[in-house]
Amino acid sequence: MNDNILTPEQVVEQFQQCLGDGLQASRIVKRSEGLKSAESIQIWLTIDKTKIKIAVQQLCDIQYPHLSVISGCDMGEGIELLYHFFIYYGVARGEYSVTIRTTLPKTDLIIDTITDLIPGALTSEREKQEFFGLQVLNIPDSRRMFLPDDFPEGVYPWRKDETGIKEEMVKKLHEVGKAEGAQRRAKNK
Amino acid sequence: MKESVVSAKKPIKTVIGPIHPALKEPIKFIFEIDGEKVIKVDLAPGHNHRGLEWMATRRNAVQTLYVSERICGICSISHSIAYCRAIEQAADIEVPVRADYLRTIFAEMERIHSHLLWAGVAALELGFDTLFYKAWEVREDLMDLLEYLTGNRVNYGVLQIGGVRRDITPDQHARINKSLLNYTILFDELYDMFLEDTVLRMRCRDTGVLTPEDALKLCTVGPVIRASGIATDVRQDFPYCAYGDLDIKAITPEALAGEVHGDVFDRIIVRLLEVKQSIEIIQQSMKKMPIGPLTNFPKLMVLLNHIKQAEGEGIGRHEAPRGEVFHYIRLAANQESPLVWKVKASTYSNAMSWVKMLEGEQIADIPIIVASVDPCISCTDRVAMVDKGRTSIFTQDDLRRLSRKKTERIRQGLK
Amino acid sequence: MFRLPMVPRVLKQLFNKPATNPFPARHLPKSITRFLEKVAAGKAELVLPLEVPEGFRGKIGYNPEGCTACSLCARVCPANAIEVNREEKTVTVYAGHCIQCGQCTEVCPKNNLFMTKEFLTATTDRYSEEMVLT
Amino acid sequence: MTEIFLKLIIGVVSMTALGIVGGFIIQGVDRKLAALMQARIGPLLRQPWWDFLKLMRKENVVPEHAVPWVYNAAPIMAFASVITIFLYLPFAGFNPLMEGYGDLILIMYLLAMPALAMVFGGFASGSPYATIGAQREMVTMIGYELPLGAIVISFAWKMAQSGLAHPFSLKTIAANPIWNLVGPFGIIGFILLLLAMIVVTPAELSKGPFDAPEAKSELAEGLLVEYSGRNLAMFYLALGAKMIAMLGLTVALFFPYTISQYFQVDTTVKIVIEVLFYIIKIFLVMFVSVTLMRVSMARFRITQIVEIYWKLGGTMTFLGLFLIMLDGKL
Amino acid sequence: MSISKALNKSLWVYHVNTGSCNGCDIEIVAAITPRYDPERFGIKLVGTPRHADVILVTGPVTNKMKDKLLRVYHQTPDPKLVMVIGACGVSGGPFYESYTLSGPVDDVVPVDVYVPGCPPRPESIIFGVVTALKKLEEIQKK
Repeated sequence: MNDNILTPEQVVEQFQQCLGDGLQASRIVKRSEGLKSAESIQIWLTIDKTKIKIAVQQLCDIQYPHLSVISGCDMGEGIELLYHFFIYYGVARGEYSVTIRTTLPKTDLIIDTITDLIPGALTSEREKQEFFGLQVLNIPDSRRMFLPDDFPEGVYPWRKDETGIKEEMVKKLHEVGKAEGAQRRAKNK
Repeated sequence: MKESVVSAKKPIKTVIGPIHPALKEPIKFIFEIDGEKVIKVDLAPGHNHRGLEWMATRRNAVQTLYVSERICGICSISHSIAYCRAIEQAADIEVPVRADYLRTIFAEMERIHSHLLWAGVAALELGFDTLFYKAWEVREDLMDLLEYLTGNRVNYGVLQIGGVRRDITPDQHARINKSLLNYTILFDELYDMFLEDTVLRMRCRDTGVLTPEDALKLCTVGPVIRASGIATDVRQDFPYCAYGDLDIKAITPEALAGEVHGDVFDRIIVRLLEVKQSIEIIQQSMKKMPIGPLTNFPKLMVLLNHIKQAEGEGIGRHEAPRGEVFHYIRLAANQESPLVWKVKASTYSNAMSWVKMLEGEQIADIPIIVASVDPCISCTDRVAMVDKGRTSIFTQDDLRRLSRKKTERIRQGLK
Repeated sequence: MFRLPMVPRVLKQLFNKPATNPFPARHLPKSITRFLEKVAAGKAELVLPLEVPEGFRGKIGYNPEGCTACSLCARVCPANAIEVNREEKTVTVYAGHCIQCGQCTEVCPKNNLFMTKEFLTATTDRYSEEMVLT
Repeated sequence: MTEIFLKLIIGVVSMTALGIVGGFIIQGVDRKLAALMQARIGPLLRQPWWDFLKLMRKENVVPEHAVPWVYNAAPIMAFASVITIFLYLPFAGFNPLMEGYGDLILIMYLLAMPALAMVFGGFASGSPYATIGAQREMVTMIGYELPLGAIVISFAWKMAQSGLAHPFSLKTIAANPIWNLVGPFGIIGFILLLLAMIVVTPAELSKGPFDAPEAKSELAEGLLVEYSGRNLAMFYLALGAKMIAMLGLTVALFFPYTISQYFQVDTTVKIVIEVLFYIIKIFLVMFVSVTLMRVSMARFRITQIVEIYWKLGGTMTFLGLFLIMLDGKL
Repeated sequence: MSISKALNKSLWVYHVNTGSCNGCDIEIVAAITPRYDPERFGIKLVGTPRHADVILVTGPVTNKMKDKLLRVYHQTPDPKLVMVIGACGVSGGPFYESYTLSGPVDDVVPVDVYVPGCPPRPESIIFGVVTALKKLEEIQKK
């Protein structure tokens, strides 16, 4: 952990240095809420998927980050993964949100694990595996987490293409018994 | 004789859950047990999946707001605050200052009720019914206050994207102040009952220890990581709503005992001190709250159209009673429902720390250790969806038919 | 030192009044049916539940008069509890589906939908007359 | 010989009735008092009776993995052994029915029987919770037998030392209140023993804070997890009767006083007074050692239970015994 | 004395959460606290279905919990009652369509009493029990 606290621009610069071309885009958002208008800082980085480990290592060098979650989005031709990190926690108003975005093309849904650097990422990575159908390389535990073992293979709930949820799998709870109920009411009248 | 069989080399496997009196919610633990000692722990969540994140992609933002409230009935405000903030950021909606303060007040009230609830449940796990009743008596008073202010005891429904739905009128102040004063007294009593009781201390000290290093590595949040001595709190680190004005300090057990064990007892201390802190926050916000509108979008349909047009992404965080909740939302133009909604509940982050806490402990301590995290399985499990293979559907239908028949038979018998 | 702060408290409580609100009766009456009949006839007294505050969101209420079936309520309903009947210019509200958020009562331009204070709604048929409002 | 058989038959019948009725009343009072202490109204006094009736009419399920005959025999064994204790216990100033045929040692063994029956039933039900519960029950028994044994030995020693015949007989103990026999050191010693007895009682009755074998929030009712219907009802009966037996033992050992000799009334009234006095004694002991204990403490861990009984209970009883012996020397 | 008369006086309750949001579960726990104290009716929360007379079900029944609910239903000795607490168990509530759910509860096990509300107040749950008792008495009369 470094004692001197970097400005958001310096953080981006450090990533620029270690990733080179791998850093595809960066954006710093400052938003404020409440009366005192304290600004909260969000750093959004878009990187190449092969550089994910270097990026996380870089983040660890700045301060061991808190990983909130890995979220994802099916963008049609590829799946976008977002790693939501936070650094400089424990200091009043000092925290930066660092979101690392990377796109996996649907033809090549493989990404390196970051569990060797951050063991707590395991839950999130297992979840992404079962919900997006991607493959995390070297994951220490690749069992299903939330879905049961007999969930059909090749169906990934968060995908928006043909591997997503099909309409016939959806149960409409609010329709159950409605017609019979109406008949009962009519009879009582 | 039987005992020696059990404590022989091969440990027995015990499954706790998904339905177990100690767990108010369904989650499954698979333990390997040697005598009374836990050797290995495996976690099988997922019994509570309702597929909320998928539902949101088929509904509009206002409908999803109420679903977000029902991710968890205890953190009902927490999730909707995080959800609203995410969507406000994505659609660039300004929130009036008064609404920010009101959100803060409701959120802190929820923290008090949640911590008291937890204290009661912890006492129940320890087989201490009287303390459970006592803690819930105090809580019941708060539930009355929340019902008075919001119209419901659990799912308050006071939040709206871009503001709040209900105001705290000046004539309600007297009642709130009276109740808050009452809590300060009752709190001292509870404090005495929890922290001075020798038996309770015997059970909780050095039980379920989590070191700060492990806490960081496993991404734990909320009272769990604070009890391990790391002073992180979203309200302090990344202020939002009115918290920026209120100078919040994260609470660690050092504040009371001067030392950190990272055990169950420390988690009790942190939560009890947070109740006191929350009372102070509410009192402060009541004083500082400015006059102003409740929302910038009084017409709901205008709001819905605004969200439909908007494009962008946003993250919303909130320090829920159990720790950080995190919502990520991406909106696409000309689409009523969000493209993606990702929810991260506090227990989702804390679940992995269970394994570390439970290993090497005794069976008797399982419930209190599990409860010490203040688990909220419905939060964690909200995502996945389950479908059964075709063959088993038939057998289940058969089962159901059989059970119906049986009930009919009994009813006949009753007559 | 062995301390049990609970002991003096419970001993004191032994002589205090219990905190229980004895709804609907202090102990179970011999026959619930007869008890309820007696209450209806005014012969027995039902202990009321604790008063609900102003603005409590109880069971939903619907007044079909003047309803234009504008479907705003159905659009915001998070529980799909409202069905719009376009021809009859009414809506059907399923009180068993309703999650009492009160959103529909706020968007209704004519105030045909409202939240009542009723909350003792337990029933043996979830599609009975009382549970489906038209 | 016929006299004994007659006595036995009448005794068994009357004692069974007494055990059942008394067990219901004492459980009702216990529940009501606990509720009042917890700021609740609580159940009616006859609630245990309703519970029992309902359980008797419910379906009696024998689980698939159970050993049926052990599983079904356990509750009967538990109840029968409790009733046997009654035959050897002095009640309200009356001598034990089977006096001369059994002593304190026998009672000690009989008291262990219901617990053992529950252990057998627990193992036989084949559920992992019940198995863990049964193990815990055995550990708890090992724990509390030490102080209980020490208490019994102290009494017998004192009786023998005072030169009384049949030092182990409850009749002797009941006839010679222990507090009259000893000096100041001995009184302190017996107070220690009384405290130990109060701590042993809840474990003997599987009540909190020593209810680890049945812990609801840990083991889903533990030993009794698979029991239902009639079998469960029998266990409830046995537990209720055992409560009376255990409290009766405490009263017989420590408070065998009678008061009727202070009243100038005829025999029937004397008996009524005596019985009332006895009931009051029983309820007082119950209030302190069962109700108050269970509402004001959190459940102990199983290791802590053993520790408490061996370290705390052991020290207390042996210190008590030592003081009594010291008292005898002075 | 008929069987169900004794049943009326002593209902032991077992609680199953089949994927609810916790709101109802908390209100059920709140309903056993001193303010409501159902023990005065002989109602008590038990830890195993074997001891139960009433099963309280909350939640819209996820597929994973469906088998477990059925198992609990079969483990409970007869006669028994099933009560559904909360809108999502009654009809799905806000979770009205999903492919992870196989509810509502009455599609899985037969239900005797519905207590709608999101969540129902503790008094409402007690009133639900009263409704159940009324139903029992009607059955006994026939």
